[in-house]
Amino acid sequence: MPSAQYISPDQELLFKTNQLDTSQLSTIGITSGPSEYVKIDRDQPSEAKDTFYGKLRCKITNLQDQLNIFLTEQMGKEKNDKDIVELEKKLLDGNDDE
Amino acid sequence: MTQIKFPQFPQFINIHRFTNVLNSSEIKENLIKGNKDYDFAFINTKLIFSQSQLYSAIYRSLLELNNNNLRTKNIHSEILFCLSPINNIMEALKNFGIQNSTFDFIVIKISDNLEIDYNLNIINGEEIKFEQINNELIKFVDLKKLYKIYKLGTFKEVLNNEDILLINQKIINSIQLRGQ
Amino acid sequence: MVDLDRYLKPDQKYYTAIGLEGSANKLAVGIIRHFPGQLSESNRAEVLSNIRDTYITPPGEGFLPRDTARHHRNWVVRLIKRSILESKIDIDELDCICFTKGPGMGAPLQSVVIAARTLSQLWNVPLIGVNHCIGHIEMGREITGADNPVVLYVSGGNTQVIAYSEQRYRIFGETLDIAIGNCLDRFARTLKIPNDPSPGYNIEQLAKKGKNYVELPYTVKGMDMSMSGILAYIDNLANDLFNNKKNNKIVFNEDGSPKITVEDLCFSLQETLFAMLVEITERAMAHVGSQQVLIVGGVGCNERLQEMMKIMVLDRKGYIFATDERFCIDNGIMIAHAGLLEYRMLGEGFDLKDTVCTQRFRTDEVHVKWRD
Amino acid sequence: MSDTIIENAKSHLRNIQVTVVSQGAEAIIFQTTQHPYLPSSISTSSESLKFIIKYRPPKTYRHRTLDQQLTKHRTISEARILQKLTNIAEVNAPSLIAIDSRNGILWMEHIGYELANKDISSLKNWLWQFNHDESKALTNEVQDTLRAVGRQIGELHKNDLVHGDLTSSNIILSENSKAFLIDFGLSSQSTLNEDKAVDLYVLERAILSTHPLYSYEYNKWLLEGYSSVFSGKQETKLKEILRRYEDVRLRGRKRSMLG
Repeated sequence: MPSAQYISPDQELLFKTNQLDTSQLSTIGITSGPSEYVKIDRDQPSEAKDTFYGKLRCKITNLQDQLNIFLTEQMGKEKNDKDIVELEKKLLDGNDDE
Repeated sequence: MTQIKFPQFPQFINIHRFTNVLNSSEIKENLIKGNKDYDFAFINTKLIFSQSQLYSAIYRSLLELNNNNLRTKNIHSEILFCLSPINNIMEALKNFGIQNSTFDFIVIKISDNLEIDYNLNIINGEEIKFEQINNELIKFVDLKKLYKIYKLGTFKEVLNNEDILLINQKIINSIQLRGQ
Repeated sequence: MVDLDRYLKPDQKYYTAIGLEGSANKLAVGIIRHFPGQLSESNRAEVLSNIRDTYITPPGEGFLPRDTARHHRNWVVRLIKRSILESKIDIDELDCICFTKGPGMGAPLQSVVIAARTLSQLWNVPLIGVNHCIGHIEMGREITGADNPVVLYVSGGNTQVIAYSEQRYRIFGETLDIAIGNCLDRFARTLKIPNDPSPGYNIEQLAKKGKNYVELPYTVKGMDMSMSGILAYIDNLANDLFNNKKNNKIVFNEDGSPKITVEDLCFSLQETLFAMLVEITERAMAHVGSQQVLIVGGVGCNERLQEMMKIMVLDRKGYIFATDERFCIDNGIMIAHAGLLEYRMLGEGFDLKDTVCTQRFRTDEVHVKWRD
Repeated sequence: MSDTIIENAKSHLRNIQVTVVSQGAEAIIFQTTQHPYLPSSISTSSESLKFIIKYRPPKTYRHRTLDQQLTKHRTISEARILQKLTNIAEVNAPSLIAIDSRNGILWMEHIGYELANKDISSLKNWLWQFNHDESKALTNEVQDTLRAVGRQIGELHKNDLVHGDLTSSNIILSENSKAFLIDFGLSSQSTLNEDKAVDLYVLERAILSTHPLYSYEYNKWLLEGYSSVFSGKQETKLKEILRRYEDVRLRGRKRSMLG
């Protein structure tokens, strides 16, 4: 079962896939969708096959969602919304103009 | 009279020098009326510092003619315009052309053939040799005005050889670069 | 001549490398094979596979790095599988896995290098980071056979004139602000023309129908050139045309009818930009004393640029080399080729810590060990 | 460049006998013994009987309208710089004779004399004479000459002019061993210390590549001459230029490929 550990000065957390029944999971993550720019999305990840690796992909997608949500909340604590959008843009787009 | 020719252009350049002219105002009137017999360039000597200044202006006007890029009505008025450092035809005619009080001037005829097929009886004055040693012309020049018109910098009354060469070069620069 | 086989194993009949490219909106995978000895007319590198998938955005839209990275992330595995299948090679034949280390856009580079690192650990094959521009140059030289050309590298992200000297590809002249491809793409956005197959390609088709030349700023400064001023100027003309700004005398006649068309604007933009490129290239040729010019990078596929460059080069009794869109547009094979050359000199891959990608990676930072 | 270009030039220089001196990326330099408008009897320019014609041929790869505009603009701006230099006594440069901007033609004074081996007395050729003889290559005469050249470039920069293509071939020594700067095709007006630093860096690399044996001393003397013109309150300006020069050298400004 894939897991991820978060260690910071004031807390330590262990993340695991929170959905045991893999049939509920998919490779389409909540946090890894396209930006609102994209009208027709042709770049979804491929469907997961019913194999060990297929299931692993779904679990990791789920784990990644949990991490993204948790980290975004962490950012939210100190900054107000405008900074978050700015910080997120910097993180995601690496201040390359398109 | 002096006749010269530039290698690049077919025309013959005839240069006459007149002094003690008595009928300047009559000549000026005919010029303004565009009388055919007055198809010459009438240049007053007050701002003609050297022969290379005059030849440089004539060269440029023939070049403009050759590139069919004349800014004035004919080659003779173009010569006057090319003498001037300012890109304004009226100003050029005023500074370099003749006034009623001009007694001393240079007459230029650009012609397509070698022989002199015109006469200058219209001028009531004495024709003298133009072809003098280069610096002779300076005696007739109003230096203060020359400095002002060609923006030659701080005025210097007595000119040594070096000064003359430098002034000459500054004048040629303005003639060649006017309006470019 | 540099010995390219110092690490050739006794029984090894050839070298094989896979290359992953994703520095901009094109994701590409290529597999190449070198045979021992110097690369030459008689010993050409063999292209086993060279496939590409371009992230296309709707007309008038730029592309966000995060969406580009997502495209690369979700397509890279499928592309690698297809490429290996196509090349009919066996995984353990691979000598190295090459990836674009930079320059380029951060997020897309990241997606690709993660795939490369994963494969490297999965298959236990060494990793080689490659400078994107060196990839273009080396592939261009290999495909065209130009041994020591002045290289004009023109793409969405780069505009450089490069000449080789003392084991470095030195930048001779470059853009002082935006790249030429970027300038063309952004003008395409102003005109709202499609981005498929590429904005530059569509501008080229319009330019072919252009008739009258509109004067634009010509900004070459010594060996460098700047294009942001030209873009601002022509954007303005286009907007006045679209918004019927009758007082713009360049765009409209006295009677209010348009004097120029969109085709004329595209035509004039190309004439001006390409004239500047050819000028600094000619200056570099005269300076280095070279008779060969090689054009690489996406904009190099533009036929008008190739034609203008050819006229200049033939006038100097020289030779021009250009590659077709398989190679001049970003591709994986060029990364594999340049990476394999580096690998043959190093005999080993990069440490994992050295496989970090960089958005800024100047061409003259690379030590060209494989040339004398 | 092809012969059609020379034919082209001759069509604008009817009856002028010319010989080709050099061909760069942009222009051809001709030499002639005919002055465009002074009858040979009174050629007032100093006894020199030779004149230089710089011709910018049309570039067929460019759109005709664009090409004519560029040729005209560049011919005029080079002539303007010669005009500016006439008004700067400290800088020696060829004098303008005539200009035909539409056809890209510039007439100017010929500078220099023929060295023993018939080459023109450019700084490059003059220094190459001493190439194989250390005792001659580093004499006081060479030192003074290079300092004089340095002073010329210093005066140029003091007047906020940048040459843009300083090499030892673009510096000519006249009969009375005055150093002249020539070829202002890439020159421009600039107050930026960065541009002046790049000017110096280009020259340093050029000296390094064309005179490798003694380039250390040569560059040192050039810089000494250069620095000597900045005195009094100008010294802060000099320090700033030299600091930029260091940055440019470290950055290996792409001009470094001259080496």
